[in-house]
Amino acid sequence: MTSISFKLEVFEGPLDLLLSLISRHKLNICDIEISKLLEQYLIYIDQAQEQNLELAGEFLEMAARLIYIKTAYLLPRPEEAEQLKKELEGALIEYSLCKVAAKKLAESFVGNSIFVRSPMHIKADMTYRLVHDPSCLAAAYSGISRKSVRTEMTRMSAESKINSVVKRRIVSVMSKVVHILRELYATGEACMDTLYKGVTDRSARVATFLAVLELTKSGRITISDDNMTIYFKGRKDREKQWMSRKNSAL
Amino acid sequence: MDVKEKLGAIEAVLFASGEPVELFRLSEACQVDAGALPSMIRLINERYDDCGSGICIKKLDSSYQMCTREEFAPQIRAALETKRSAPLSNAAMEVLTIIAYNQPVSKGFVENVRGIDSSSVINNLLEKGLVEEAGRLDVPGKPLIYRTTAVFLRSFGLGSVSELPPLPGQTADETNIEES
Amino acid sequence: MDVKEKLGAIEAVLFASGEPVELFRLSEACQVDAGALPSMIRLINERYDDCGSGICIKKLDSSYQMCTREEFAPQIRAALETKRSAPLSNAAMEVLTIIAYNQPVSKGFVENVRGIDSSSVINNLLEKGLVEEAGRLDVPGKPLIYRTTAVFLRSFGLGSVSELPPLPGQTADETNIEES
Repeated sequence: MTSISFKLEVFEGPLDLLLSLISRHKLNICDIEISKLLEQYLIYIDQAQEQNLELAGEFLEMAARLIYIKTAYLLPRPEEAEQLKKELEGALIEYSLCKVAAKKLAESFVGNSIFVRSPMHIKADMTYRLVHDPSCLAAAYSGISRKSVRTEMTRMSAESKINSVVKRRIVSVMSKVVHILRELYATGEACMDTLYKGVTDRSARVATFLAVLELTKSGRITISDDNMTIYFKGRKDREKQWMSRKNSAL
Repeated sequence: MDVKEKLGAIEAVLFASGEPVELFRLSEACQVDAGALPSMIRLINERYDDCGSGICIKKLDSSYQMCTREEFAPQIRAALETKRSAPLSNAAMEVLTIIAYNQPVSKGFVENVRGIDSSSVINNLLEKGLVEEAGRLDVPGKPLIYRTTAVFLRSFGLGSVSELPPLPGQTADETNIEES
Repeated sequence: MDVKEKLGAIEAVLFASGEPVELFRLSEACQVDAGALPSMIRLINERYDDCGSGICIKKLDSSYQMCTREEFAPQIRAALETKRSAPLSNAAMEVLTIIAYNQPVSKGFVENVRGIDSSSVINNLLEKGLVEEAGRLDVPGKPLIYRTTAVFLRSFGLGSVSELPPLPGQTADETNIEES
């Protein structure tokens, strides 16, 4: 792996990244070349991972979405693919509109140049004096998730003391690539299902999926016709041969 | 800056700070000679007097403070009173019920249940006298806990918190469904 | 009270409140007819303009708030020894824009447009007072919905959300969107 010295641009989200790729590669936002976009997208994701850039799970989900659209185009009836592509294009157009509007709005920001004063301290009786029917109390509770109330109650009684900030775990594709290869070094082949065994985390599953695709692309592994087994292809000389086969297949 | 601008700057600084501002600080910030400042303040006050303004600048020791004129105290009080009789917002109502049905609870409890920062809502309920502090929770950080008050009971026609209306869907069956 | 006194009372109430005061509250407290209030505020603002005052009264939706004039920001910062606060981040501007143009909206709506989790950005905007809760949506899960506030209007020099700049591409064709 070559070390990269430049600093990767950071994006607000997968849509932001896609828009940047679209403008950089002069793609038509109203009729995107999915293959090209996917290729560039994965390159960015890989570079980000190589630089240990923390990417939100949504970036991997978008990769999976793009791959899915691309795969759907291989089916005999690509209507679904067309539909999915249209949805993605719609989302991109909407988001690009939002970015333009946000930029425009930001120009008129005067929030840090106008000052207001805090209210004068005046001693006054502020006691509430309206009267309501008690039933509106139960009604106001309807928006509250009982589940979160119970969770909080349990948490309190268990005296779990730290206000933990739940953070979504992000699993890198590279770590899964290493994991799969390690598995294959020993036996030369592995059952596809075993790769996902015990992997319940969504991010980890997506990463595993992407890792298999990544390894297939680089010709390190092949997949059996029934998609059940993967084989290790250690020899680099077969890589080119395989690549050309893959390209003609697509 | 000409004199007019300097007067404007003095006003703006005194308005924004709220508290008394030391003469030297005011003169430095507005680039006005400290010796000239008192006469400039006098100019502003004369202008206020001429038009019967509701505000004026007072000298306290070596500081200046912008305040309201005493004769308008009744109107200021009346404005506060109108605020007092405003009905509770949806958010206030929701926080109030969370406290009522689970009391005593901490702010953290309310916020975790609602999934949103609720400090200002709780402060508002405290100001209205609908909830009050009920000590601190014995966990790290010792958060304050809150309970409802007599004002709360009166506002909702309740004799005690045990008379709170039952929550819809509180039967055993429904809780099971929810969990599944 | 004659007009001069009423003008003084309006000034005093707005000064003392600090926060935006709703038109009806102001008219009630100062015993001014609600219909006549806007023109009285205009009178006060004209007087401020004439003498280059450091303060002015801004209309924010159906409320009025007294604030300093933009041009005196440097002097105020110098006096209060505050640094110029950082402008809003791109993420914050995006979320704020989505809420402003579509309000009231849920977090889910915002995240749909941006394609990424926006909880912390929304919390940040809530903390800054630029958005506020506006109840809950009546769909399963009852998500909270958000709207912009008077602070938002003041921060972007708007009198109401109807004064928001028109969305780009609403009239022009789509090729323009692409280029920007």
